[in-house]
Amino acid sequence: MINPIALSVNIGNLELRNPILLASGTVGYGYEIAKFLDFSKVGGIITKSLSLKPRKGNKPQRIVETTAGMLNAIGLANVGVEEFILSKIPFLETLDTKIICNIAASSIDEYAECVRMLNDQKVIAAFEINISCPNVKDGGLIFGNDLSSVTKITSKLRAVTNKPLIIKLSPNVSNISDFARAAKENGADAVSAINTLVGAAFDIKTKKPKLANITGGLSGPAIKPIAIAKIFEISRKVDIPIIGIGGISNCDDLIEFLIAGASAIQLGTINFVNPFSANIILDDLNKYCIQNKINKITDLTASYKL
Amino acid sequence: MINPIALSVNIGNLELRNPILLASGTVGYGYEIAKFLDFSKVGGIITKSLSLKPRKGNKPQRIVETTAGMLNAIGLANVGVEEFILSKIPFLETLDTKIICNIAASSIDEYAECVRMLNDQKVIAAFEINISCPNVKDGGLIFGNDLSSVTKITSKLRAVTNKPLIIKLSPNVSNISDFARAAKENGADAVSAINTLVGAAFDIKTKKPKLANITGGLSGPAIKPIAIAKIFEISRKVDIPIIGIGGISNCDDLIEFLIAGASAIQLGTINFVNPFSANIILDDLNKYCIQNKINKITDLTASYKL
Amino acid sequence: MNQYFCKITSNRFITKNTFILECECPDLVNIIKPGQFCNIKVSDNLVPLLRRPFSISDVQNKNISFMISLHGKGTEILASKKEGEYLDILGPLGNGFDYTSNDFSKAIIIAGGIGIAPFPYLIKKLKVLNISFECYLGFRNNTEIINEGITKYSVATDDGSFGVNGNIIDLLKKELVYNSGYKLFACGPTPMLKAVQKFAADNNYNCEISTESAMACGFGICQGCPIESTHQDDHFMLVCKDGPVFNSRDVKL
Amino acid sequence: MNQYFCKITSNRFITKNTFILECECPDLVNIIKPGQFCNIKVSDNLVPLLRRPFSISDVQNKNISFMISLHGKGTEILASKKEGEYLDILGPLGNGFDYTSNDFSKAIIIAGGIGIAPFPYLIKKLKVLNISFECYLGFRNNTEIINEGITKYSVATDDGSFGVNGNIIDLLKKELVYNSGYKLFACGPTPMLKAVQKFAADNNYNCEISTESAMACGFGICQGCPIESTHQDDHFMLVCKDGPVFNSRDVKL
Ligand SMILES: Cc1cc2nc3c(=O)[nH]c(=O)nc-3n(C[C@H](O)[C@H](O)[C@H](O)COP(=O)(O)OP(=O)(O)OC[C@H]3O[C@@H](n4cnc5c(N)ncnc54)[C@H](O)[C@@H]3O)c2cc1C
Ligand SMILES: Cc1cc2nc3c(=O)[nH]c(=O)nc-3n(C[C@H](O)[C@H](O)[C@H](O)COP(=O)(O)OP(=O)(O)OC[C@H]3O[C@@H](n4cnc5c(N)ncnc54)[C@H](O)[C@@H]3O)c2cc1C
Ligand SMILES: Cc1cc2nc3c(=O)[nH]c(=O)nc-3n(C[C@H](O)[C@H](O)[C@H](O)COP(=O)(O)O)c2cc1C
Ligand SMILES: Cc1cc2nc3c(=O)[nH]c(=O)nc-3n(C[C@H](O)[C@H](O)[C@H](O)COP(=O)(O)O)c2cc1C
Ligand code: FES
Ligand code: FES
Repeated sequence: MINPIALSVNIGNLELRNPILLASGTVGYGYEIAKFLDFSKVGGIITKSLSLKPRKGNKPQRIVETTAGMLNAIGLANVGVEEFILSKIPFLETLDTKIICNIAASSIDEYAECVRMLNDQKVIAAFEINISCPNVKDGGLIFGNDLSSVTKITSKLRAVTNKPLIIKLSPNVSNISDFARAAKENGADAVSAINTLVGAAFDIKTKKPKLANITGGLSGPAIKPIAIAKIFEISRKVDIPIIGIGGISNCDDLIEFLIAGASAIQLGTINFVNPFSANIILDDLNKYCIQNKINKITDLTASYKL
Repeated sequence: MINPIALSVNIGNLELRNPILLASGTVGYGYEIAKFLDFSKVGGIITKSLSLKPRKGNKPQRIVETTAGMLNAIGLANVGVEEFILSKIPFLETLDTKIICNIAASSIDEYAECVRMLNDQKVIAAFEINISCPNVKDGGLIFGNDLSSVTKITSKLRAVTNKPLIIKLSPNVSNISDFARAAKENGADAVSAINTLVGAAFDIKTKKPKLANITGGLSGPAIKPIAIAKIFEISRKVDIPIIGIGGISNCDDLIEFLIAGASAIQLGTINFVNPFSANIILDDLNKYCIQNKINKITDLTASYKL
Repeated sequence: MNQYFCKITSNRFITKNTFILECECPDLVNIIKPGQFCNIKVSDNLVPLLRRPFSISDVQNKNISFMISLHGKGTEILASKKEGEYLDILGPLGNGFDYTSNDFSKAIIIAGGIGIAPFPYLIKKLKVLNISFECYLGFRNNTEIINEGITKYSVATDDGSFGVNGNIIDLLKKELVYNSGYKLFACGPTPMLKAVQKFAADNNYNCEISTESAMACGFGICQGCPIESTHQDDHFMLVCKDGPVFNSRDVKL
Repeated sequence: MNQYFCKITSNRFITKNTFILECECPDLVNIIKPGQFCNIKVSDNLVPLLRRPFSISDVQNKNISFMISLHGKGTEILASKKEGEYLDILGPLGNGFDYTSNDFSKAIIIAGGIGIAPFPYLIKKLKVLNISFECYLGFRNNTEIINEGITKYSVATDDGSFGVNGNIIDLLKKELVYNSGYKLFACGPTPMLKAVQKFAADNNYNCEISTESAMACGFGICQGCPIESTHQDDHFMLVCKDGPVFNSRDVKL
């Protein structure tokens, strides 16, 4: 027996029918995956990071498999805000799930401009701000690892939109909770964590980096313990809703993220391996809640016993 | 045909017969592993982190397996410097390999005191300074993530010893090369990288952390791409010998670390899985060098082609 | 695209390094096209994590088959699969060859090494449509020759141990009788495809090439498989979605 | 300690969740002692990464066997192993039971669930030495009862579906005739060992318990398996090296 009410979660004003979201960069603009995934069972999707102008992205090779993970250096290939509004929004409006729009930019003004241009789009339920992309020189990580940038970006964007504002944090820092606090104090409704960790791989035959960009972002099951530690750190130190990301591949992982402090989670790399994961995990989550007599999924958030 | 000369590497004054070392905390004080590993084929071993006084270490549970990795929170359980000199040094003197003594302390003075007490021990070929243990509250990581501490510790220890001084860096920072530079500028002969990444895991049945210490250090194949990126970053930015560590499980991994910038490497977690790894990898390295007509293993260091 | 759990009906080596993995997939046989591929999870372990892409090689009754060359860990695991085990497949993926357009008089099939994988199925379809064809195959040496499901072929080997001594272009130059109405269909390693691309351009052939790229998803959501377009400079095309088959005029290799 | 690659000679389930995995290891049969264990790499994949510790359960001719209860991924993989496959084993590890000291008149074997694993081999050795013994076994219910290699036993089940209704202590209190010269040998889950420890202390029995701990290396280099000593407060003992068998007086559970 499925009880949808028990699974809904609120992130600021953002009401999600269940805590399972699809992570930015692993669901495109929803089009391909909509052909087979039942979106009515998905909490929401976060669209591929958008920049003001279209970006071509990095040359191949953009991805490398690693042990229980992968490196990517896509380089924020995206259609740009204008084309997004023109050609992607109409399709997104047809989807029966919450649409969260992820923005990545190379300057604080560009972030603000993107949000301003997109703010009127009804279908956009929230903004997720990518300040932590490790794969482009001129954007993202330089902000994500710098506390004052996070402060500035958050407060500037808060002034531009009333929609829920989610800051996506970089794990490549010593104390992620400082960044979560900066986000909170400057008006963010939630943080999402973690983005990928900087990694690299070399081909021992050619001695060349396996990625054209040399370094890339590490994702997948390999990074899960790191994500759990980061989320737990934020949960202990800062009172802000956390959207957990990093290596989730099944329902047990999801539960572990909620226990560690997350209010909702995002599936990333696993969408490539099993594009039906979101639906499967929801079924398992329903079973788990029935078996464990969980009435409200929100009861699990930060339910760790120390 | 084995040509031992081709495999030797120098780290400052420290001459190693080959680049394969066994990492601190994964070889104890050499005793157990000496029973079956042929040390005459090992470049050196780094003894378990020593503190001035003995430490009992953390309560169980101290280790958890993760996907392609493990978390540990041993809590620097060790016999203390005095007992080490009394009961461990005599055995270490019988071993046919270089002994590198790893020190972890809770204050800069304690680091200095440890090194001072151990400095006369002939069998100690070098010191490795652990400023990056994530598993005790009062030592290690608080230094490892703070640039000025690294500066102070290195310069203070440089004044105390003429033996090769290796600073073991924390990966839990945004820019590891800043720390390598601080080590170099204050007289370190080399850096080793990386120590473990902070991670955690929760038991979804009990909702308790799986480790008594809550968080632990993530090691094993899962972290290899992160280690490679950190080593590459140091190699590009700072001119100091690097001892590479992190997820190495076979000879190909070793080669990749050398290409990325390492002069030597340490085997950690893999010693638990296959305690004969150091010997097996050396055999494979010999084969690799013959097949690829490598005359000097040092030619591989930082041989990346960008 | 859908996910299928297919029972393996046979798995056999045809050369030292190449095997044919056949499985039951009644749903796919009717919809999959020559040149399309499937993305296979080689085991339910998290290592290797990603699926592995393989061209559909042939279709017989309810069965589809893959022709696979040993490469690394993933293909090794696939080689060890036994009859009766199950395969986790996503497919059909990609576009496939354009062989039904009736704008050519003969299909010239050009394959390098394991690049012959997609052609048994293409040939089967060509036969059904009564389209004539000729095959030109290049291998490193005579131990690597694969001709499973291939007819009307000429062979070149790099070391001359079988057929023409030389590469595939040498073979084409030597044996292909020019006719501007022919259409080329090529698959093989990228350096070979580059050479075929140039050969086609030089001789003004209509030519389709099946390209390869590292892939994560295989269906267009990860942007992991870019390929440069000759027409648009502002974005990459995707091998998995816009390809893997491209007209050789349309891509920069 | 050494590493052995042992050919599996049989693998069979004895209850729904328990199986006996037997393999050929002529080198180990002569040196391994009851209560010692081996650390097994369940597959050559990096997941699961760590070895899994299992007590030696029995020794027959050139073969050693393990009695294994399904727990998680690692034991599941072991359960799927087939005759003829190879097992990567490190052993012998740990100390083993002290049953040769001639200071007791009867061995009282106490096992909870899969805790019976080490006892078939101990019993075999006791028989050789003509030492008498009695076994007290506790299980959750009658479907989980294991008696492979065990003789002279009484059973308790938590739900009373077989034997005495209650736990192992209830069984001991009911059926064990007191004799201060008896020595207890116990293995099972930690709560049970705690109860046995108290039972032994209350009744002044000499008692050895085989303890469990998470382990990485299994031979003393990782410090991953601490156990609190009752005598020294300044350091932990190690289950893998100082144990897994301890006198129940010596450890805090
Ligand atoms: C559309 C398409 C169709 C293909 N069809 C066939 C076929 O029919 N028969 C066949 O034998 N091979 C085919 N390949 C190549 C095949 O996918 C690789 O040989 C295989 O993925 C290697 O996996 P591995 O684990 O054995 O090698 P590893 O080297 O261990 O793989 C490591 C990673 O690199 C990727 N990789 C390695 N080589 C290639 C490659 N050549 N192309 C793409 N990714 C690669 C793997 O997918 C994996 O992610 C095809 C590739 C593509 C893109
Ligand atoms: C000295 C010793 C002897 C043992 N003898 C036996 C035996 O003869 N028969 C038997 O069935 N079991 C025995 N066990 C327990 C057995 O090791 C675990 O059941 C097994 O490791 C579980 O692995 P898994 O992958 O199936 O479970 P998972 O839960 O997936 O394992 C995850 C991790 O936890 C560890 N772990 C889980 N449970 C235990 C446990 N109870 N003890 C130690 N580590 C654990 C695993 O080793 C692994 O590292 C023994 C344990 C020890 C320490
Ligand atoms: C191929 C790929 C592309 C990604 N692109 C983006 C992106 O555009 N914006 C972003 O914020 N995160 C991006 N990410 C990061 C994911 O959203 C997620 O934070 C990360 O992969 C960790 O989750 P996982 O381990 O479940 O994949 C990308 C990840 C991958 C693997
Ligand atoms: C169980 C365990 C204990 C460790 N103890 C220490 C230690 O005492 N001092 C230290 O500097 N590093 C210690 N380390 C870190 C290792 O030396 C090494 O830096 C890390 O494990 C990464 O390498 P690996 O992935 O090859 O294991 C320990 C690691 C493990 C797994
Ligand atoms: S492989 Fe993911 S987009 Fe092509
Ligand atoms: S398991 Fe490593 S010391 Fe005991």
